Amino acid sequence: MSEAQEFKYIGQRTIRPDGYDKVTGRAQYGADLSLPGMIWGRTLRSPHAHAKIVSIDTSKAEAHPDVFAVVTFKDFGSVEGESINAGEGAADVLDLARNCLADDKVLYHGHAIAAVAARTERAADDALDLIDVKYEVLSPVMDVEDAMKEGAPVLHEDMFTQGYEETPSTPSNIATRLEMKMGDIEAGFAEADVIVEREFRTPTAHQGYIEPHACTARYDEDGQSMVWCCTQGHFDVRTSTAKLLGLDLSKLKVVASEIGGGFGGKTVVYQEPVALALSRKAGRPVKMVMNRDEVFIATGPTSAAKLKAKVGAKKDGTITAMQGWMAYEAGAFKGSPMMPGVMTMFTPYDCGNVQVEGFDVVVNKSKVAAYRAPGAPQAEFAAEMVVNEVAEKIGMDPIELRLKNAAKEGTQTIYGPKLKTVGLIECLEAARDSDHYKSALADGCGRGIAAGFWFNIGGQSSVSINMNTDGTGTILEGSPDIGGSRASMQMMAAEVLQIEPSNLKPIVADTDSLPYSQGTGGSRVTFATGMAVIEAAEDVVKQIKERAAAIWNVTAEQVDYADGVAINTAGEEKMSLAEVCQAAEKTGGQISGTGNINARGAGPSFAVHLCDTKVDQETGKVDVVRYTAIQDAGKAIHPSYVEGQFQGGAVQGIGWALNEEYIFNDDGVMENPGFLDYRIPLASDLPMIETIIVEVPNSFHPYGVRGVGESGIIPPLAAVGWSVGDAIDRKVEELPCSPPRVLSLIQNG
Amino acid sequence: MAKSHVSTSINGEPVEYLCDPGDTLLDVLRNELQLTGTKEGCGSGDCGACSVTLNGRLVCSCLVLGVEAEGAEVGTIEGVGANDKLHVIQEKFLEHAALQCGVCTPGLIVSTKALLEENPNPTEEEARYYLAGNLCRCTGYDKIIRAVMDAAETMREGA
Amino acid sequence: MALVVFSSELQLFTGEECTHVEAARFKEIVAELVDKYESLTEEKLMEMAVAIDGEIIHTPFLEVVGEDSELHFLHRISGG
Amino acid sequence: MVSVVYEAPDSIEGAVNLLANADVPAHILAGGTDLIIQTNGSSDAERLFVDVKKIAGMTEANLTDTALVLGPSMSCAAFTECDDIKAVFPGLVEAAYLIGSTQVQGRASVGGNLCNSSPAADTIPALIANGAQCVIAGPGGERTVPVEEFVTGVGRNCMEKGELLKQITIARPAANTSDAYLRFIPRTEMDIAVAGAGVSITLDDNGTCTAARVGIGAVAPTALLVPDAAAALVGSTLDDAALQAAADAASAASSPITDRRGTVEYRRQVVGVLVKRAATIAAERAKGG
Repeated sequence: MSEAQEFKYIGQRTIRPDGYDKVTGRAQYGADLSLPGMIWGRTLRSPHAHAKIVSIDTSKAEAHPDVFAVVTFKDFGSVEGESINAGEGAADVLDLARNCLADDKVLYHGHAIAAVAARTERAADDALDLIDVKYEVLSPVMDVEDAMKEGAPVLHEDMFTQGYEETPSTPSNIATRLEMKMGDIEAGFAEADVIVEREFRTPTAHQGYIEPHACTARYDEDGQSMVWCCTQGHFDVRTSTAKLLGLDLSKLKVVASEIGGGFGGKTVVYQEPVALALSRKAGRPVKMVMNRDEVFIATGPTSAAKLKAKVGAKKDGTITAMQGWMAYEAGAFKGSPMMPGVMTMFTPYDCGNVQVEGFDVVVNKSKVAAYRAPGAPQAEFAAEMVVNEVAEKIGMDPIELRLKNAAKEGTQTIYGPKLKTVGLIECLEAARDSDHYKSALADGCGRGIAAGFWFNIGGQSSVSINMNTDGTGTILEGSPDIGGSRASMQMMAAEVLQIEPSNLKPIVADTDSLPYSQGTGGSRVTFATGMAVIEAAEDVVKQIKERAAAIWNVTAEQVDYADGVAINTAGEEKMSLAEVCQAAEKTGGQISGTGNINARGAGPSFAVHLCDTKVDQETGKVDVVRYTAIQDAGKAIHPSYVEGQFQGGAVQGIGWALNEEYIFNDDGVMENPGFLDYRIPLASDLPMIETIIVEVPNSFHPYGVRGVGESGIIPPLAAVGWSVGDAIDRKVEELPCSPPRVLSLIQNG
Repeated sequence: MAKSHVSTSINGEPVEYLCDPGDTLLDVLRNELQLTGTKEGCGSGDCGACSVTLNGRLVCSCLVLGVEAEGAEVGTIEGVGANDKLHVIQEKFLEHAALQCGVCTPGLIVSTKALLEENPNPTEEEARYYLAGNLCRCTGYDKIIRAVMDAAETMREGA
Repeated sequence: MALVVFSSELQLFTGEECTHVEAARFKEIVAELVDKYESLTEEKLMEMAVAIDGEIIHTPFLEVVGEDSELHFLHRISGG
Repeated sequence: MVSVVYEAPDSIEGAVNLLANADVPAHILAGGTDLIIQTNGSSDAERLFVDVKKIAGMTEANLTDTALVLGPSMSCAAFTECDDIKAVFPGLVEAAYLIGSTQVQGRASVGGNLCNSSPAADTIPALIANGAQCVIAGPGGERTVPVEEFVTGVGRNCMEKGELLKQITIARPAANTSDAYLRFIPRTEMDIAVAGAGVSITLDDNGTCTAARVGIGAVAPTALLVPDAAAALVGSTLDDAALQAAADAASAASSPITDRRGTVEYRRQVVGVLVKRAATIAAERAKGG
């Protein structure tokens, strides 16, 4: 791409095309579809965190007059332990099935065991009480420390730690051990004048989307089955659901409803296969909607983690060695985001001597799901806290220290390749020069700064643009729009076609209408689906030129296209896009462009955050008084929604740092499964979140887009954590900084 | 148990329905009357997605029984704005990009309308506290508060 | 010859940090590596992403690899 | 199948009759903000809801020359709009204002908060500080109980089957008296109190405290009247030493538990801090009034 592109539409703050429906209540979300003859499904969940299922007797529930069907694991048919692409990367089908409905063991409080479909939701709930499950209760293992101990109760007898030269012969709760290293870590520390080493803990936290998981499924023996659901990836829902029910992909249509938040948590299936299995048995459409407590106990949290970080530096601020250790909870089945944790931990730094070791550990909590830059916030929290302490120890400004060691183009990463063009230095400079950083800190307040790195991904996106005879068009994309991405798709297509964005209607098409598209996640949609949109729009332009050329009896190469008008360079004629579309009938049929791609070249997005907090010294309560989020967008297609991603990520991170955590009793039962006691930030908890958009273009995207959805959740943990410590003159090592923990730090050090 | 017959008014129109006396107003709105603009986020009054007005007071419809609407006036998101024109608050939410996923938006708009009817000139802090019961997980509230303050100003100018 | 650098995880199979491979396309490099290292399977390599000269490719297959290219196998990244 | 019978009587007698003669579990429905959640998860096969909001006086408040007479089911939103009451009992109105969100305020009531009898109820320490009396109607007529004796345990109170809270009355305070209520929550809103303190202070012309009442919440099975804390304040000019003594007395009187909202140590400390701060605010107000 050229350095300074001139844009007609990109970079404007247009009104989003799906906005009207959303402010009027017309938009239909997961729970908003009802079908004729529809009945309701509800799920029986385990009261125990760890138990063998001795028997399940569903006969009484089946005999209930309002009940149409009861399903258990057996209704999934034969499921084998193969790997499929099930949303957030490869997943083991058997694990997926066992998470949807437990097989011979329940592995967490809230683990689904059976489901009932009945005439009303209340009748279905009543019938759940009639299912008789006999358990042999086992001791739960609730954190990595206990789970990794010799002799700990083992969740899976067939799990042997991967990642050692010799695979152990006894099963354990450690699924995987991973080590990455480069340079000479010992020599690096030997060179250091200052070494800081600390141990950290982060809690189990939930994505906290406001819309509970919901779906309506209709099984059709003639091959017209349909699932309507709120998901980040309806093609992946189709893959998983079809697999569990033994269907061909063509026989199941999945429709992505509007989605009320996901943040990674709606990348996997929970109820969808169950609802379709119920519908198959009942012969009726089945709706399933989770209660809020089910969302907390049985879906998505992200990993609680225990981490160690050790950083050495010379007096002049040169970082000489960085070492990390982490153990991430995977929940009931293997697959925590430990790997990206290892990969991202020290990536903001250009240091040659790095070593990181990570462990993926199963515990008796619900299986973790992706959460915004999965794995990175925990690891980078530990790293950034220690880097701040290094700066403090050598008496250097923390931004200067970071600038001195900042990762840049050519920096060797621990995971292999060298970085291409990145914008960390630009973000740090913007932070240093910001009004926030230059402002004096109020009395009794503390200030924290932290950086964050996330890869971003590309992947498969499929797009069609169907032109209408009046020159308007419909953009069909396969990536569910969670945060306003339809606006960006509209703008990018408009930029290529050089017509008003409002002439293009972007829709999220169902799985019957487009080839496979990867889900919305990894900050990929504006980047990858955007590239597919551009390709599809360029395809339209190509056809516009060809049609005009045919009319003018010239070659397509002799036709130019500018400002929405085809121009005959060999003559005088001009035709607007609308005129060419109008003539399509006579020039070979309607015009439609496609862009089916597997995008590569995703550009990492670095973020730098500044946080001021005030701490009540008598109660330990923390108030965020000022906050600034700075991030490299590559190119902001729609600046308002880019800022929105920065702000949303920042506030989720603030919540994680301050008050959000799962609380379990001794039996492994979650004690705060609701918004009352799982305390996400409120409007009254926060100041305005200031934003600075840095634009260092990603050369792999035609407009320079990087993707901005995830990096913003990484820096807040350390920015807040350091700020709190600064305000009370202590070192924070454990999140969240809830009032009792902060008061105890103040009083006991 | 027989269902109860309820006569009420929703968004100014007379409505009659049958409901189980244990059903919440939210159940009735969504499942009986297909007014699905009112969302359920928690069912316990902690998220505000189901905000409606009941005789002019802002309430969570998940904490009101359907039978309690007898003779009352209920206001939902479907009644905000005219058929062909958005309410200023709705326009400002769009203009300021005050929504991402949009599932909290109907509740926030109903609440903002109630706020500005009670207090046409709120401070930022008053707006933040009034709306504290409307959880939003996407935006960090910044753009919502800007939209609310701008809507308040525009409405004052128009009044 | 292209340089292939192994992650510490892959080093468990290869016993060395890097190797040079003569091949024009990615799938042929994989074939060469599987030939060279007994315990390394095609499945194992194909489930990984690869960075060719710094550009991360999630599902490499037909990629043309330059004479002086540097290849790193890495885990596929997903996201939230 | 769970089924609910809903009745909305228009008189106290009618309500008492329904409650006294119910052969299924009977619940008084005021704002419903606790009841509807609690009964959602209940397995009672049948139950009776008696909506008391149609009864005259139940949703009104009257401040006379001698007393505040509060209809227990008046919504907190309506109650907090009463400027005359706010002028006399600012702390009580603050406590009512703190219950839940704006939405919850639209339904929740002081009486409901009291009858739900949670240890963490915000209005109870404020009612205790103000010496409120509960007028209870029942099959045998009316009786009056001081608020600190109304709640008998976690979620339990002194009302018998067939009884109904009819009024809450508070005598108008002496001159130079005011109150304050503070609670501690982790966020700024929406949480249940981790600890709460209501304090009423009467000052003489020299600024010396001549009378005080201290109520604390969320630090024992019921909200408590803490005479020792009040005694520490009386006779003082609310200097640091007196405030600290009151704080210590409140901490000593507390017997909190550790749960998802706080620990024993934390609650014990914070309740003292709140008493100190609430007493300071109440005294400021007493001076001003």
